Amino acid sequence: MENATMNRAMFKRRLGKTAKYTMLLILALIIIFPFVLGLWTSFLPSMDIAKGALWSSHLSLNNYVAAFTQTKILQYLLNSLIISTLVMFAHVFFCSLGAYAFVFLKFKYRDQLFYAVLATMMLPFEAEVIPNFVTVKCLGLLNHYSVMVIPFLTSAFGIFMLRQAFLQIPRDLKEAADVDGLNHWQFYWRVTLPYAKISLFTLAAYSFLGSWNQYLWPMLTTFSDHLRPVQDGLRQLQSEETFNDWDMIQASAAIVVIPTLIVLFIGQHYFKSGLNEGAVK
Amino acid sequence: MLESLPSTKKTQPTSSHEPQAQPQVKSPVASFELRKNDKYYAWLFLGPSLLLLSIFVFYPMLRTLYLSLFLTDNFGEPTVFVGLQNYLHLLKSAPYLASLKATTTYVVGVASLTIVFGLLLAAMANQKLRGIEFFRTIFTATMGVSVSVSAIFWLFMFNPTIGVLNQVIMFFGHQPIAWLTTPGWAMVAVIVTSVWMHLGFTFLLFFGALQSVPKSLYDAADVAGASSRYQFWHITLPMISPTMFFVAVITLISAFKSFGLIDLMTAGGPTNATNLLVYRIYKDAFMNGNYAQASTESIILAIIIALITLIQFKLLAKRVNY
Amino acid sequence: MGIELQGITKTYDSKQAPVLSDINAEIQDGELFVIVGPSGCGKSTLLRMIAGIIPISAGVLKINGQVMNGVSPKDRNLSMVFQSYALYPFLTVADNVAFGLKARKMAPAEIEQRVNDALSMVDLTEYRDRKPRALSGGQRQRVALARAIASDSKICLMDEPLSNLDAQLRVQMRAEIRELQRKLNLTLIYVTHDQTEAMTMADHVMVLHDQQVQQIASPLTIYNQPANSFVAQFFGTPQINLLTANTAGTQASPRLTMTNELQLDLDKPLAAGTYTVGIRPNALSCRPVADDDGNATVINVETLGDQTIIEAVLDDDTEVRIVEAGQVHVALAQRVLVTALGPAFIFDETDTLIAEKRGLQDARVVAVN
Amino acid sequence: MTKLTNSLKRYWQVVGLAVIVILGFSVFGYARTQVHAASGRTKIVFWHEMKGPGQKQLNSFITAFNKSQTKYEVVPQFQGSYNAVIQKIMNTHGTTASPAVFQSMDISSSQMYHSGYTVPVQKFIDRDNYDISQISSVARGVATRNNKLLAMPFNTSQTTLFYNAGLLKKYGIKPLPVSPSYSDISRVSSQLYQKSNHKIKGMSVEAYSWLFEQFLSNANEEFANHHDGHVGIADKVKFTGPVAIESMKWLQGRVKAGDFMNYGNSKNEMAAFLSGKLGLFMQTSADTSLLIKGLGKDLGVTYYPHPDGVKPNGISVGGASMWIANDKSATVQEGAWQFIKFLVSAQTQAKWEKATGYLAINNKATQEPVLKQLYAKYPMTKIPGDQLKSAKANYTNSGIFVDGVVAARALIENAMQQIYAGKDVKQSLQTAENSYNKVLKSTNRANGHG
Repeated sequence: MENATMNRAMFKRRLGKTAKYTMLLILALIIIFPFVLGLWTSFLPSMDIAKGALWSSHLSLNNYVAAFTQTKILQYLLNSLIISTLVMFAHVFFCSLGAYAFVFLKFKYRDQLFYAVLATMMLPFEAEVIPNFVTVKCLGLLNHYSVMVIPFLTSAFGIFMLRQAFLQIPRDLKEAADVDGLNHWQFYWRVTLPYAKISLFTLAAYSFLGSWNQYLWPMLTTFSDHLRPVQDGLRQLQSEETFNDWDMIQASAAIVVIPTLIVLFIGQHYFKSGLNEGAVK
Repeated sequence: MLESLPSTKKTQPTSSHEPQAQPQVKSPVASFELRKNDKYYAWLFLGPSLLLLSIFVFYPMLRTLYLSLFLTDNFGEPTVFVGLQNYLHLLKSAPYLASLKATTTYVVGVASLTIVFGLLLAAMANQKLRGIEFFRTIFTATMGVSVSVSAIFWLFMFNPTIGVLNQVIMFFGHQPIAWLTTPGWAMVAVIVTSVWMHLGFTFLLFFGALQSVPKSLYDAADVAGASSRYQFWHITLPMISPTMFFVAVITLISAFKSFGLIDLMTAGGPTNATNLLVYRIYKDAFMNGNYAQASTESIILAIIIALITLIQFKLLAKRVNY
Repeated sequence: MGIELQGITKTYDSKQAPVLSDINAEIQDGELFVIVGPSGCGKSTLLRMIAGIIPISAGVLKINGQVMNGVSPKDRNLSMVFQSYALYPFLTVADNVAFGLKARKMAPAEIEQRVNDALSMVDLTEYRDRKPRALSGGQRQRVALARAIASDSKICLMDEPLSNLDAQLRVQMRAEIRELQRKLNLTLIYVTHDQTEAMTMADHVMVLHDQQVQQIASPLTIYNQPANSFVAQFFGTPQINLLTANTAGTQASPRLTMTNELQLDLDKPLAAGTYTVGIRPNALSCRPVADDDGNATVINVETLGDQTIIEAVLDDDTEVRIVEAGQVHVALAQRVLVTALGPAFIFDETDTLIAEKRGLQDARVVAVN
Repeated sequence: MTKLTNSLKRYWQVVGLAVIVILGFSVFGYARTQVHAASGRTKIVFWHEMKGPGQKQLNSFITAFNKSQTKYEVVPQFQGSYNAVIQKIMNTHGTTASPAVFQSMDISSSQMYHSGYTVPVQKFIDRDNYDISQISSVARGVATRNNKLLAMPFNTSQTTLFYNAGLLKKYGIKPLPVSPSYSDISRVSSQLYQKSNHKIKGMSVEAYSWLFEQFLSNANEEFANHHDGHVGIADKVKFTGPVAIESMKWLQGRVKAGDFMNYGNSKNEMAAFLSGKLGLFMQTSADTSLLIKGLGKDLGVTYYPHPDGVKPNGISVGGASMWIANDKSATVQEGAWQFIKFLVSAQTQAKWEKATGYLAINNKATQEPVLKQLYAKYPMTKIPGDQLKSAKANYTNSGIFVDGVVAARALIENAMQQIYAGKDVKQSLQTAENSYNKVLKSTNRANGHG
């Protein structure tokens, strides 16, 4: 009798395990399939793709050669990298300054100002593109890197997020620094920033990705391939009037996605712990 | 957004300037000097941010509001004051209402499916199985994919003649589906792509939330006689409900702002079936040159998103002490 | 009938050594059975195996005569109190207590009744609608107790339930738990790392160490007849002194010498050799002597009021603790003569108790804590 | 205060650094958009919207032009769709981002004209005594105002009916006449559908407003008042004229009969056509080169259809013209004009037609060996050009000279989709007409046209 129950339990467990693995595999396949397909087709000649003959054996790197030579994909990537890096550093810097003021400085209308800043979190950038376009046009920024940097140097979200982080800094530290005669700038630079490192990293990653994924704004404000960031660049490869050159497009997409995937997989642990800690607590 | 606060668990930095408790004498002088200068510092520290926010957030909002009360000419300049007429026109216009409806379908579809599938992925990945790390990595993969890359991958999947989906459908003897050119299917297609794109991030959030549910709660429930299904509904869901709420709000807001996906996949078509609010703003302003109408639409969009954000703040405040 | 553990073994990874091996015990109905041991000894693992939360690798677990291996926790009909209390933060006190009953689909009226009874038993009736967050540590602990009570099962498992409370509350709760256990006639298996809890509460104590059972006995037996030096060391504060001793000469002898003037005369002779002698601090005595006399130097003195703990270094560099009754005035660095009053445990090279010496000093045994 | 400022040195250093880096990159970016190439030539920034074979051919023209002379260097910049570029021009005019010369589609002529942002090419024609008669008059029609040529037509297309002659032969169906009527097409379409056992769809007409406009054009029916805006500011449109109704009813009838399939967009339509699942469809002649690549001699081409019993009036051209912006220096404008002249020369246009299917608008192009060979090999490629020549330019076949036709097109396309889905023809068109009349009223009001 003992054996019977134990065997049944074991059988059930094994069955459950098989079911679980099957489910996991199906889900993984759904997630990964578009990648795999994209990568696969990036090695196929366009004629095979156009015929829908995906089980082709004519694999080659020709599409990549074509993507590198016939499109400006490298230029797009470089543009995005420059823009996103600039935005990342500036964003963290200005937001942390602002957040510091709201936490450690006493001045008139501080709370009112803070609520005003907070309120802007509710306003979507997408709803403000029309006047913003006119503004950057008047500032003479159209078709420059700066047009994709300057409007994103700071954000209410960043200030708010860092303010919350700075609030965690023990007041004693500030008082001790006062006793030591550190001024605000010194305290900001030597204590606040190192103390809130994790939050700064999180905001940096957030703003880098945000900038990297910008689509509408660069589409409106850049007009030459020298300056287009990668999202907008990929859009240019998409044909509107004739057939798509699927081979080259897939290769370009692969060129764009592979580095980010590598970064993502290497940075797994940081992302996981960072986001889990950062996002929902 | 309120919830995306990093919890800083760092210990005090050990720099040589670390303040040491020093006696009295200097203290009042120092703090007096600093207090006095706070205003000066405030301008220095806050100045850049306030300036930028004023130029790129406050002013444009007011300007958009202003434009929405006028008719604009071919150069985008307001020429004739019409009061709220633009709003009345818009709210009576069938295409705009259809757009609102389409946006609602899209947004609700994306948010709910993202939550369901994100949770499913997280629940599956939260098991103790050999090789589970591999699956966890796979499940986060879409985080590395931008809008344009997703669109390209899925455009290929949805391609009516060479797309894999239709090849599968035809293999089973069914008629191929014109995914992106039939109104209903086009909506399905953009929702699917959008959900896929959001899954990596959502998975990560849910996975983190699941992992942070104390194991002892489940042990206690085991002993108390609750089945695993009962535990899921009565422990897991309530425990991760703040995360769920957070995910719902950010997905909703991000879906409301969807632009790239629409532009690349359907360009708002067919028959405006996927002409979502932001895409409509873009088209009205930057294709039709009707800046007044686009501004009016912008204001309505801003109101909707502000409302969602406000609800989030309200509910959060309530939820803090559960 | 009670609970029987027969050769219970836990292995997590077949390549690694077991975390618990060959545990045998019998727990009687209605007794309070304490499993005690240093952290990491596997006591919680054992409790979880009894509860069914983790599977048993080998051996047989019987509850009321029935084999329970592989039976799911909910079918074992027992209750459990966790170290972290495992309260559901989103439920009120009453709902927390009712959780298991609802999961078992009990009739609402019955649930209501049981919840009320359980809450009144732990004096929480007026807090029934609060969330755990709004309770103090002690109150949360009571909620966890109430939950166990409400389940109405006769076997209750507790995993270090008091470790998150402050010292005073702990003492109070010890008594309350003991009282509840008696009142409800529970078979209570109680895991703790705190020997005081074990001593004060248990009917029987199981001492776990090195993946194995060291001793199962009543608290006093454990104190008076520790099976080995580990058990001797684990129980009693201040800790017992373990000293190396030799028999005089090459013949069997009743006299053991630890250091020149610290000697012990046994009732029976021991074979010649080296032994470990355990002497509780209150079975040593010390007397101040002139500077170049005596056999030890005082290095620390703690005055507790009713007793004085003296730490001294013997001339062979062994530290000893000595408890003197009352308030004794000894200066630091004072030379002293340490002598054994009598009672002692003798362990052989395998650390097994082979002899003990009882003495008049038993009367002086101070209640622990 | 000085003490404070001293201690803040770091602040200013960091802020300064940030500003310098951002400005540095901006200037770097700015420099890249600027005028002077390494060779010291004047840069002529040229915006275009050509994709695929058109883009390839255009780029090789530009390379050839840049090689051919030493003063200018044309820099092509692709700008996406015709629809988007109008507002891009309106929005960037007067900034460093704007182009010197740009390609803009037929229906944008009115808006470009009214903007005052361009130099009419007539100015250069008059100065150089350029022989404009060599350029097709119908093609010129879309960019002419008060007998002045505003922009030079470059890529000109005709809406063309393509059919699969191979399929017709296979099923023994009598081919279409060169200038078919609606009922000619119905006949072929339904026969193909029936004879193939419903395996092959007879016809398709994309829900594309340009095609709707051409139905009106070919029957001499006006789209907007003031002769399609050619003689004044249009303030009313009419989408519910007899021909509009007739053509749409005809198409709806084909949908009901089952031989008509709505593919949603031209890409899908072409894919179906090339794979032999669709008998005939109407699209721009610019697709010719691709279709020939797929079907070869089986490709059939005819004029655009006309209603039964109506003499075809000819259709307006599609495609785009080259505009010279007036916010650049005279040198730059001169360079743009030189480039335009190069693009519309007979040789260039002949190569253009062969490579793409856009029609050579230079009348002398047909004498070029390139085209002679093409016509000899594929006689049907000559047909769109013949259609263009067969028409006499008048108001209804010279494009629509109204601001903001992009918005009207969206409305018409919506109506067409509804009609294909079975909604009432008159009502659908009426809705579109009413909506656009409202738009027109408010834009005219906003622009001070009453």
